[in-house]
Amino acid sequence: MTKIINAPGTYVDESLEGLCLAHPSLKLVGDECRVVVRSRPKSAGKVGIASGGGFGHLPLFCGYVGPGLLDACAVGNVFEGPTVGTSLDSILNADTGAGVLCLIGNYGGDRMNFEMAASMAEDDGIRSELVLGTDDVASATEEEKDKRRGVAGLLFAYKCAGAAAEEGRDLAEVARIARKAVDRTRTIGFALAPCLMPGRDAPAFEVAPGTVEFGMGIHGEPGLWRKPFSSAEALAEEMVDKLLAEKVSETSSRVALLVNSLGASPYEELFILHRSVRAHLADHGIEIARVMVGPFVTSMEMAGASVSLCFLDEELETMLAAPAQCPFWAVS
Amino acid sequence: MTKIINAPGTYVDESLEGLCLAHPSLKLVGDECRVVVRSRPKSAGKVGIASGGGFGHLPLFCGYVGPGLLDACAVGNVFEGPTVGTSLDSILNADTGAGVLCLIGNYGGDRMNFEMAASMAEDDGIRSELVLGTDDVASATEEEKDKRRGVAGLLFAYKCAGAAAEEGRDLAEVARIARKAVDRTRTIGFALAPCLMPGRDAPAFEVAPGTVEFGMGIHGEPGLWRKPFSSAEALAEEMVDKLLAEKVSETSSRVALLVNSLGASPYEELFILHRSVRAHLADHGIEIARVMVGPFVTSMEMAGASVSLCFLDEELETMLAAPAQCPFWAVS
Amino acid sequence: MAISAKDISAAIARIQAGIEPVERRLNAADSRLGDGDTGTMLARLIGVMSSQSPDPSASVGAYLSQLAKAAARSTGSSFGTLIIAALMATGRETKERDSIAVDDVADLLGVARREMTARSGTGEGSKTVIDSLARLEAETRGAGSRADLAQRALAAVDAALDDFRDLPCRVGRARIHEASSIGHDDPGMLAVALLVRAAAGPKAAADTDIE
Amino acid sequence: MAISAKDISAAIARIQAGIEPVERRLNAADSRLGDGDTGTMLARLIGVMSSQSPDPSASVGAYLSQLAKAAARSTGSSFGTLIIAALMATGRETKERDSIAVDDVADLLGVARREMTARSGTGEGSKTVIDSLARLEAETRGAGSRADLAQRALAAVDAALDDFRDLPCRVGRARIHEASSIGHDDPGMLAVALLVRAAAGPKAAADTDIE
Ligand SMILES: Nc1ncnc2c1ncn2[C@@H]1O[C@H](COP(=O)(O)OP(=O)(O)O)[C@@H](O)[C@H]1O
Ligand SMILES: Nc1ncnc2c1ncn2[C@@H]1O[C@H](COP(=O)(O)OP(=O)(O)O)[C@@H](O)[C@H]1O
Ligand SMILES: [Mg+2]
Ligand SMILES: [Mg+2]
Ligand SMILES: [Mg+2]
Ligand SMILES: [Mg+2]
Repeated sequence: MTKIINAPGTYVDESLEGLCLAHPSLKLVGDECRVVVRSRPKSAGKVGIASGGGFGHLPLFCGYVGPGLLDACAVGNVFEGPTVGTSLDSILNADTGAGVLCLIGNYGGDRMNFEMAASMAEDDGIRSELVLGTDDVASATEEEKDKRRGVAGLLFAYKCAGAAAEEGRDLAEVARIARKAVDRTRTIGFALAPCLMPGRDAPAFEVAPGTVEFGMGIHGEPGLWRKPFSSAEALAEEMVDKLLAEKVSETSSRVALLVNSLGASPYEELFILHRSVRAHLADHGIEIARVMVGPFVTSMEMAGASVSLCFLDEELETMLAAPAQCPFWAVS
Repeated sequence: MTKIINAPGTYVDESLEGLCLAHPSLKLVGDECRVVVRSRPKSAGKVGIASGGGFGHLPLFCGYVGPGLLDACAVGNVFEGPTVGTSLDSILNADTGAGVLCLIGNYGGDRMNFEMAASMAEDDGIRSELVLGTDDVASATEEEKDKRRGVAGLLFAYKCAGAAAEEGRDLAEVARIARKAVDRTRTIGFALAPCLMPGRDAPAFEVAPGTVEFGMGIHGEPGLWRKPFSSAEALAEEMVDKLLAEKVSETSSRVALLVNSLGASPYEELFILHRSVRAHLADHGIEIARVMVGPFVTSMEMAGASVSLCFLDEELETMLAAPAQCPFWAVS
Repeated sequence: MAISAKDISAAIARIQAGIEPVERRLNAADSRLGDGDTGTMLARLIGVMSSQSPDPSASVGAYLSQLAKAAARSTGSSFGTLIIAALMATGRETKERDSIAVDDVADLLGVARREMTARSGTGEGSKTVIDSLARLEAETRGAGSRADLAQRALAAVDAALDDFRDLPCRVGRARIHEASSIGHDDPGMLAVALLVRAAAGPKAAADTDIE
Repeated sequence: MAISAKDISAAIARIQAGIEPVERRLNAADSRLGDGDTGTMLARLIGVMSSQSPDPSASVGAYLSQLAKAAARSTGSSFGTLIIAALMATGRETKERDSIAVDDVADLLGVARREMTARSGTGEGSKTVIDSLARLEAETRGAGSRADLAQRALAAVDAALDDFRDLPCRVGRARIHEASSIGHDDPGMLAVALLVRAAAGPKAAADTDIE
């Protein structure tokens, strides 16, 4: 796990600089240069969408800034939420007068920081709504659904809210659609090897070689169970079963599917997993309307993958199909 | 290095199936279902572009099938060229009557197989030209340039040839442009950790933790030297110096830049490397016209990166800017 | 005997002086079920706070607000944010005061605790920093002197740790591993204990034992 | 005493029967500077070839072409492709013959060697399979019987290995590591030696020692 870095202390800032140099559609603003925004001004009067989160999950969070997606994204240190100050900067930058949807993962610190930032923004006359991604079914039981963490499934909420905002809907509507996307999205992941925080000598958590840590969080939070790896097939079945164990309120047998690499697991393996996941979904009569396979929400070089399902209705399906453009994802 | 697979023997075929299910713009054809082609028929009379190579480098090779890029791609087993039979199938499928450019990496087996396939295709009345990617400066000295292997820089040749073919140019022209792109492209890479072949117990080659294997090939071919990792900065300087040590025939201080992950090295690190590479290029008065940063040519979960430069002239710059679309790369 | 901004600043300096072992210990505690960063986060927060010297004419509240603002751009962790929230709330409460009387401290701890509860949505009994604050509030009520306050505070944070050690944690990721949190100190509660200890200074702390 | 398609098929069966240790040894040899797959590739090629039984009425050439075609869909490695090319060329050469006379073998080895050279662009002296073929061709010229042919072939492949072992390899990736190839057998040359040994059968091979 040798890292291509200069120093742990400059890791985030150098990486963000390199990101924006590679993608001139993005630029850095804010007191600490920790807010990524679109370089081209967005249409005035559009509801702004701000997000934010810890670093080390690229393309999440800040890679999803662009038309049809986010307006601004606050960046924290590695695996650490953005500060209250940076969160505030992201809200200020996302606003063009129509208010801001803050759409973030449900992590205690991140939520509290955005809430504090939102109340500060309100002092400046900026309205905002907060919607929390809670897709990780491994992080709490169905009864405590709203305590679940947000992981890869946050992308569906980004996309739907982004499309609604681009259409010119108002803040309440954009927030409603984001909430609906969150409510209808579930993710389950597993890790095969840990990642190393820059500057540390050893990973903060272990995954024994040959072991599957089922349900491990994207920061290495312990999983639901661990057992020896058997096959992509068996894992796919287990994941699909876990995802389908809870029914969405309205019946929906049409989904958008995201098969995501946590970092080091290569495309070759993702496609194998994807193939098995599809087969199991078909066994359950689930129809796949859209699919994404790739490294979309990672934990640096963690090995493993996650599978997310967004149970569609007509509205969400329309929003997912709307055009969007960012350095790591385009829909046209 | 636990792999998300079912069995080593089905690795390639399941992965290809998963790829085409995820990306309906691609489909599998050929006697062994080892040729990836565009699902939508291309315009008749367009020069076909066929490629091929071993598996385990996704998105390379077969991920680059699409408008403005490849028409057909033969897929071998892991790190093993496509068979003569599959190569032939790729040529037959790429052809719409205007002949086929075979654009592949300069690997002994791959070249011989495509040559044998081309002579069989000729028996069927299909004209073809063969152009070999030779961008890896670590694989032979400048005097033996034409013996160099093809690595990530092949993408520039794909893009330029693809654009020329899409414009309706004839086979000789398309081949000339591909050759020019190859002549003007150079790559240098380094590995930080090995990858494991499916079904093996241990990697076929070692990279000691903390060690940089400078110039290692994408199949783990030994590098030019190894030494302890110092910094992204130092590595960037060394890579840029190596790439600029040879001058292209016509002077060119404008380049297209590709900073590529070999697999496990995450975006965060690529962007840090990219930032340093840019700074060193600027020191040398080199201007960057286009840039790509990401996992474009990998070796499964090998850690490390490569840097490719394509020294532009007006023609190549136009070709690189032309629209193209495939699951892993879009230019519009 | 009242506590001024300068006293608070001196306490922060004492904490900063001994932060290294505290950082290591808290990281270790947070590694068990969390992400192992409580110590790192706290060290950063204290570092930033220790670089803020109070304006000689500033009220306690102004200084607390100044600390909160500096801290607000230094950390994004839950624990850090709860501290920032507490600093903001207590700063508002004391914005007109040049000093805090010893027997107002319990009330201010109550302000901090209620703000943390409002921000986090976590009540008492979940084995978090909030439980330490509740205990601090209860035990320091009626303190007669700064020395008495320090002794009561030290006893309070220890007692909180003892009371909750064998209970399950009910916040964050650890919730689904309630069982494995039993028998271990919550990193946030441990942080409060170590902070109080360092702030009180070696003399006061000598009579107690969190080790 | 001439060699028929059935004899070739029997030789392939003998090779197939003992392929496992050959595979391991060649992979190890190729791991030193190459990608470690010479053995795997060869085993796959031999496996496919051994599943092709000759049509009773087929000429030697027809059988060789049949082997080439089957092989052409089985492997993409350089060594495999050179063998396929050699099979095609010798198949064309013998397409009318029911058998090959012992003293025609050297000529056919020449056909194979020239085709490999044309395909690979590699001449003699680069420490490749081509050098083994050149030596085979030279040494088998004038063989009087199948037994004699076998002995000469066994001697030839050993001699080729001995002659080139301490020379640098000049093909492929290994070129830039010429020095480190010195002292080690080229995997392709070693493959030819082991193939000849297995094809000749235990009786003939007993008198020689490539081990
Ligand atoms: N939602 C919450 N409510 C109350 N206290 C919390 C909450 N989340 C975290 N804490 C406190 O913060 C401590 C963890 O702090 P830290 O490791 O810095 O934050 P993070 O969880 O963001 O990594 C916990 O031990 C607990 O005492
Ligand atoms: N260009 C070439 N010319 C002649 N022989 C070659 C050439 N390339 C490879 N060989 C022979 O093939 C052997 C390697 O075979 P193998 O490992 O199966 O192929 P690959 O290099 O494709 O992995 C080498 O030892 C050498 O004898
Ligand atoms: Mg944290
Ligand atoms: Mg090979
Ligand atoms: Mg923590
Ligand atoms: Mg080999």
